[in-house]
Amino acid sequence: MEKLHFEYQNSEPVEKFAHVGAVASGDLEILVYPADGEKTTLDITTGSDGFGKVWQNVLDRFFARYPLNGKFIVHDFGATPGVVNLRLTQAMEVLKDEK
Amino acid sequence: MKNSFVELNGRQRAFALVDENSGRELVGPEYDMISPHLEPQNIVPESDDGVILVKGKLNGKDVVVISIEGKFQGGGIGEVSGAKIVAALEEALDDNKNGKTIYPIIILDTGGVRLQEANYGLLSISEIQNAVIALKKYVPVIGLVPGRVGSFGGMSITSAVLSYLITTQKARIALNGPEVIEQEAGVREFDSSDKDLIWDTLGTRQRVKTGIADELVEDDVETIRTAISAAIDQKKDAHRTDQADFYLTLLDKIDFSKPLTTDEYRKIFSETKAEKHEIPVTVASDTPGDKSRGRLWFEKLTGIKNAKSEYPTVLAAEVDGKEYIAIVPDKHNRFPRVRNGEVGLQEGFVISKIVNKIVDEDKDKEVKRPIILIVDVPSQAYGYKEELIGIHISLASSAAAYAKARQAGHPVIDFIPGDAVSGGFLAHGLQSNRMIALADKSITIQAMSKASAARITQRTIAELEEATKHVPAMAYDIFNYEKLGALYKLVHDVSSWDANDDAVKEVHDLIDEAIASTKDQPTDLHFRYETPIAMASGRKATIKMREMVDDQWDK
Amino acid sequence: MTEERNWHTHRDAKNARLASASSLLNGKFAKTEDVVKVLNTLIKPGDKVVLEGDNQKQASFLSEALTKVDPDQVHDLHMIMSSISRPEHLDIFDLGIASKMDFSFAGPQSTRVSQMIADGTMTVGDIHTYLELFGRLFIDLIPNVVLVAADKVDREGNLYTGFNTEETPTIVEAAAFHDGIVIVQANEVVDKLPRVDIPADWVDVVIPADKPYQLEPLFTRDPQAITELQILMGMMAIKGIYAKHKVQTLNHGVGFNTSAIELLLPTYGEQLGLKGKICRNWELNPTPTLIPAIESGWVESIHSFGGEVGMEKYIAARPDIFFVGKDGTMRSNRALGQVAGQYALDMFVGSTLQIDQWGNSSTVTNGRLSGFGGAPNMGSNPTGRRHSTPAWQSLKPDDDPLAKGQKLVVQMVETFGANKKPVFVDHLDAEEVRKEAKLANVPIMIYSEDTTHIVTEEGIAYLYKTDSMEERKAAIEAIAGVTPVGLRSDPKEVKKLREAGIVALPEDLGVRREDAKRSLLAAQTMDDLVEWSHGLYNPPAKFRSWS
Amino acid sequence: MRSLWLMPGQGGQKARMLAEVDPELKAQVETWTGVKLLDTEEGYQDSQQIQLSILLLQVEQIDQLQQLGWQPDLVAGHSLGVFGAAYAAKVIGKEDVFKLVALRAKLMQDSCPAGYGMGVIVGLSRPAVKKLVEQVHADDNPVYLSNQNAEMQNTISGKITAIQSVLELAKENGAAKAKLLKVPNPSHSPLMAAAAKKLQEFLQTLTLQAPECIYLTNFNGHATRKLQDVAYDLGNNLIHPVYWETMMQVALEYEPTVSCEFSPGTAFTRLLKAKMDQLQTVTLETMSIDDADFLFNKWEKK
Repeated sequence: MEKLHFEYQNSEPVEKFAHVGAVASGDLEILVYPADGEKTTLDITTGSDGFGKVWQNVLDRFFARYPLNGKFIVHDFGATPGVVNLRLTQAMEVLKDEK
Repeated sequence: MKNSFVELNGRQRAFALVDENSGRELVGPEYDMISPHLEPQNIVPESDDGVILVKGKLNGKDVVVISIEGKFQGGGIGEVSGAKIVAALEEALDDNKNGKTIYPIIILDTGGVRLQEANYGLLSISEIQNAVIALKKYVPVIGLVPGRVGSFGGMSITSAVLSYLITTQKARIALNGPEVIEQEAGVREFDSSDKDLIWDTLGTRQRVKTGIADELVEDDVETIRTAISAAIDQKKDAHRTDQADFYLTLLDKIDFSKPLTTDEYRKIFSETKAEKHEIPVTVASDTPGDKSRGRLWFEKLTGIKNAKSEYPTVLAAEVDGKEYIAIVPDKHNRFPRVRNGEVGLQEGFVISKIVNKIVDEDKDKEVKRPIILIVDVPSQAYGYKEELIGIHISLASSAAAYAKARQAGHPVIDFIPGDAVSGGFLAHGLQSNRMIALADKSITIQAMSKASAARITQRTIAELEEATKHVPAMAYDIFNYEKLGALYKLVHDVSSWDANDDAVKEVHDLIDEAIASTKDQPTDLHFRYETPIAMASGRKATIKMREMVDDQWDK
Repeated sequence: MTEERNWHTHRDAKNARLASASSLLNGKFAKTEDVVKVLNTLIKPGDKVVLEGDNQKQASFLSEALTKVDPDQVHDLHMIMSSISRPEHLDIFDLGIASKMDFSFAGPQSTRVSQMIADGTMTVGDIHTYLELFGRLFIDLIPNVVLVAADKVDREGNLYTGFNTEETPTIVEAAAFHDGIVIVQANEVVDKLPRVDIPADWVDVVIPADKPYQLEPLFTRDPQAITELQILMGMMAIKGIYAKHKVQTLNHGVGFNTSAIELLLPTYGEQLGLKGKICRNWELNPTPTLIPAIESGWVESIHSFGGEVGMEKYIAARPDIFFVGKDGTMRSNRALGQVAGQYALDMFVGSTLQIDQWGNSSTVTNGRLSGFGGAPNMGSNPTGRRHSTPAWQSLKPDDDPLAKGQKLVVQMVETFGANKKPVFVDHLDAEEVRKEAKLANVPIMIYSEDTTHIVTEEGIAYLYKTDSMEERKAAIEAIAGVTPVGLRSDPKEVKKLREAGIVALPEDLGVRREDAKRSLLAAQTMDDLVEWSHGLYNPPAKFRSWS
Repeated sequence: MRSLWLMPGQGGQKARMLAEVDPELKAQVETWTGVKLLDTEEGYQDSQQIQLSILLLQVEQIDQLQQLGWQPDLVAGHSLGVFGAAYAAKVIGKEDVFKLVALRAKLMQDSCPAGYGMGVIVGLSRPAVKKLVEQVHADDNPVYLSNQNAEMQNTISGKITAIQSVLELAKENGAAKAKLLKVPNPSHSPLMAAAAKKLQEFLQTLTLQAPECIYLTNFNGHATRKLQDVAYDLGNNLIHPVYWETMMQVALEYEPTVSCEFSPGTAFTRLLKAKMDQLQTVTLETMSIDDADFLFNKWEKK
């Protein structure tokens, strides 16, 4: 298990809570709250060690396309980058639906 | 086209059961109430700890759906998830007591105790069973075992105390999983790679034919809703833990030294008619029984020398107005899997008869007889026939009997001079309202042997032992167990194998003190949350969860 | 005046060989226990031998016997096999019985094939597509001996190959009409055949087999294993490709991605109102996951390369859809199926293990020389085709009066495969493999120029719309996730590509990722498929679900 | 039933693992090799103790299964495991195999210059690791790509300083794990050439038989029935990588239905099962010989 923390400067504020996914094998859950301060923060607990760089890449790519400014908590149970991206974009959809 | 229920995750399942737009989740993921015990063991937590509570309506009736997420840690019950279930059931109990009818529905998709929080899991499961039994006086408590994981371990014991059990053919129900039986009793007892054998034995198609589940329905959301609704409307109750005579009759017919196929068992089951069994009291004899800490203390506390019983593994006698009950080894028992003192098929049913009789006799008395459990149970019995017949019903029968006795006002007191492990402890010990234990290094108190726990959690024994150092709930000794706050007393100057006169007197005094402490106190299990240790550290997460469920229950 | 040339040396040689085996033969029939002797006698060193190893059906009795012939008598055979499927197909090289191989597919034996080529145990003629290999049986790889498998044979030697006919008639024809020897293993000898698939006249020797030929259910995919990512990709493909191009005629490769699509047609496809508008005529093995679409009325016809274990009864009951003989069993035919697959279809959809930065794809990875079978036939644009279907026409550039349409060739992949290995790579492993195995060509399965679309979990790249290799690369990068290729993607460039319709993300297609749930599949388990088939589909034992 | 027997190498040894081994056989091994087998934690700090004890465990299990009539169709040993594999395939006799391994262990100990060892890299492909090794390797700072344990798990062997440089690079290039192993030798690399040469000389003095089943070689991951290949593997696997991943791919192409992993450990079974879930598996680390016999009988009937 490894804990990772990332920060971003993003433009689109998150206005309510969203939750997607489950902590199942090969899957993850994402909790998104409105940002605490200026910055977008991500606190990730992952069961697969050594993938910090991959997380960074996935997040860079996601926020370049969807610059959500919020507070993210992620519990990851060995998801592939594809599944991580699926859950992130699903969270984005849930947030946009509710607007 | 069918709309599969099994495919849904725990949260979707909970919402699928309630009428559209009627559901409200309690203590949802936004509260991020993770288990405090997983991260220290390098395990990723989940924001709902694998249990989802949804209040809503089912065909217009108020229900609370408790859904266990089988995909998170195999649906294992830990401190937070367990407390969430108990809190919801107790809120429902209060509502029903106050005339507000609400029907609890439990979706079981669970491996039982979460091994990473083993002792919390055991405590929680006993508390769940207690609440279910109390609730059944008011409303049916319907269980649903939809499958993929199925229902295993301590939660299968819970399944047997529920009013009515609905299932699909995608589920299995058993006390011990095949891997655990293979680990404990060898591959020749139960080959965990033989899927045909496993599904023929534990699959629900077999289980509904042999009294372990009540109704097999198609895996379809609407079908399942209809079945649950009908069970509620018709107040269905299988009375699964009131079948001791039936099972004792059935067990009399089976030769435990011979093979038994699933077909043969179905036949025996269908042909069996309950015959009344009397359980004679334990008496003194000339020949000593097989040594154990449990037997030693039973004989010393009751004064019965070389105690002998018709059912050799269950010793029970009334002395000075107190009923003492112990489970002991019997090297030549006709059930090979209980010869070391394990709790098996017969033990639970026999105890349930003894306890129910006491409750019945004292029904109209002001002061109820105290029941003293002498706890020295190395585990439940691990065996193929045990699972085929449904050992969990036996364990549930004794657990239910103890719970009913306590709820009826009998002081139920544990004295723990020996091991207190897993299903054995749930059946004989965990329904007590006070626990007294000896501070002896020889005592093992856990949910599973290290070898099995390592296999199931896919860790090495060394990794497992490392984890036990940091997490009291994982530990195997009584000193760490004390840190959970559940004990009434840990006795430091008496050792397990030395029942000298002073020690016996001290224990007698402590038991009397414990009995006195129950006077005018609630008959539930809340004592465990209210000890100084529990409040300061041992059950902090439990208490927090209970507060949150209470806050959010009525809104 | 020179002596007149003998124009029938082949026939003479064949007759001589058969004569030398006459003591082992009773008419055309040899005894089961004499099989090794028969092969020892009829096969000569250096022969070109076709051993029937198909995709599914294996002449396993004959291949096992071939390992037992005497290498002093029978050696240096030149084997021609569409599929190297069984260990003994390679054991004969270890034993010195064979030395050269022409083949199409070696998936189940690809590691040993690589090793044998590297250490010289095997020399390779070529790694063919199916159609090349079948074609060359009639051009320059004309067999001396063919070893094939039949279900039933009658007393005269007529063969019934039924459901699993596959390429047996093609192989037999190449030998029978050019004086090769046709040796058949038969599961069963009967008085009367259900129908004649191959006439006795083409057959020289029949040997009853000790057990039925090996048959693998290669095209069965358990719906239980389909993931949400595959469902999302399927939704995108249906909306962004199938519907957009009005695809009528198609082939699906083997894989969970296409199984997901098959199971989404009756649900998601139905919601989109596409029934009757797409996916009507198929060239496809009878995959069980298509049952719900067939039962829901999506499918008009299916022609099949081969059979599929467990589908026999279902197909027999659906002669409107499948190619079924009067006897009630399907007739498959790989050669004709491949012709149809290459030439008669609007679209091929497949999957791969690697795609390079330019869009070439391959399933050959380090140490495993698998070959490709039929994918290169179906996954290539037959440039001679002049067709008027809407799908074909929709790929025609507007600015050229002489322009022609194109076949849709779609690759569907997740950006990361098993073991979290990137699927998008700068260079295919196949480039390295070419060097190691000293092959003439890099073993590319589908070339970039033929690939019109790539679908990943991120979106669709419409490669046919790109004007330059730079643009093509940028389109691939845009959907290649965080693979080394994808990381080069420039967000501004992605925006432009999306505006130009060269790249589409789910939101551009109106696909909600939240809807990508397993409950959207028309069947979620093998049992569901059985139910859809009204109990006619009988899944093979290894797909039995206990729940 | 087609069975694949797997013999693990060093790594899984633990104190008291010989507790149930036939004392007579153990005494005999001690006589043959002149090494007293301690079977303690301290004992297992010593390479000879480890190698002989693991071999002893495997040989006893092989004898027991073969006495019950079970024979392998394929054998595969990992590093030290090749000796058990060759014994199971009846290539080498009991006394000889122990003497050979005693010598191997001693040669490895003697050739053990300080500052050399092995490292493991998880999460990079073999070609990717190869590139990193090539970047670092120098005559005075040698490092080699060694064992291929799984597709994305490879070891490197050489001078510790060089290994550490490669491990650093690996982490920078996205390896999930890159760490030094507790191995005192640069095993499975050309740095072991001197030891291999002496081992080879000793092998020349032994009488060996062609294998009675298919033997998977460490040094190139091929399947063989030829004595010369097996003999080469026994003498020289120290200087070559163990191509375990390739060995397992090849083994699976022979379509085994049953695998049996000998003690110590169960790791290879897990890797194999992940590749082919239809495989029936036995692990003697967790099952008795009677259990194995029961399962083999059951599976053979099917």
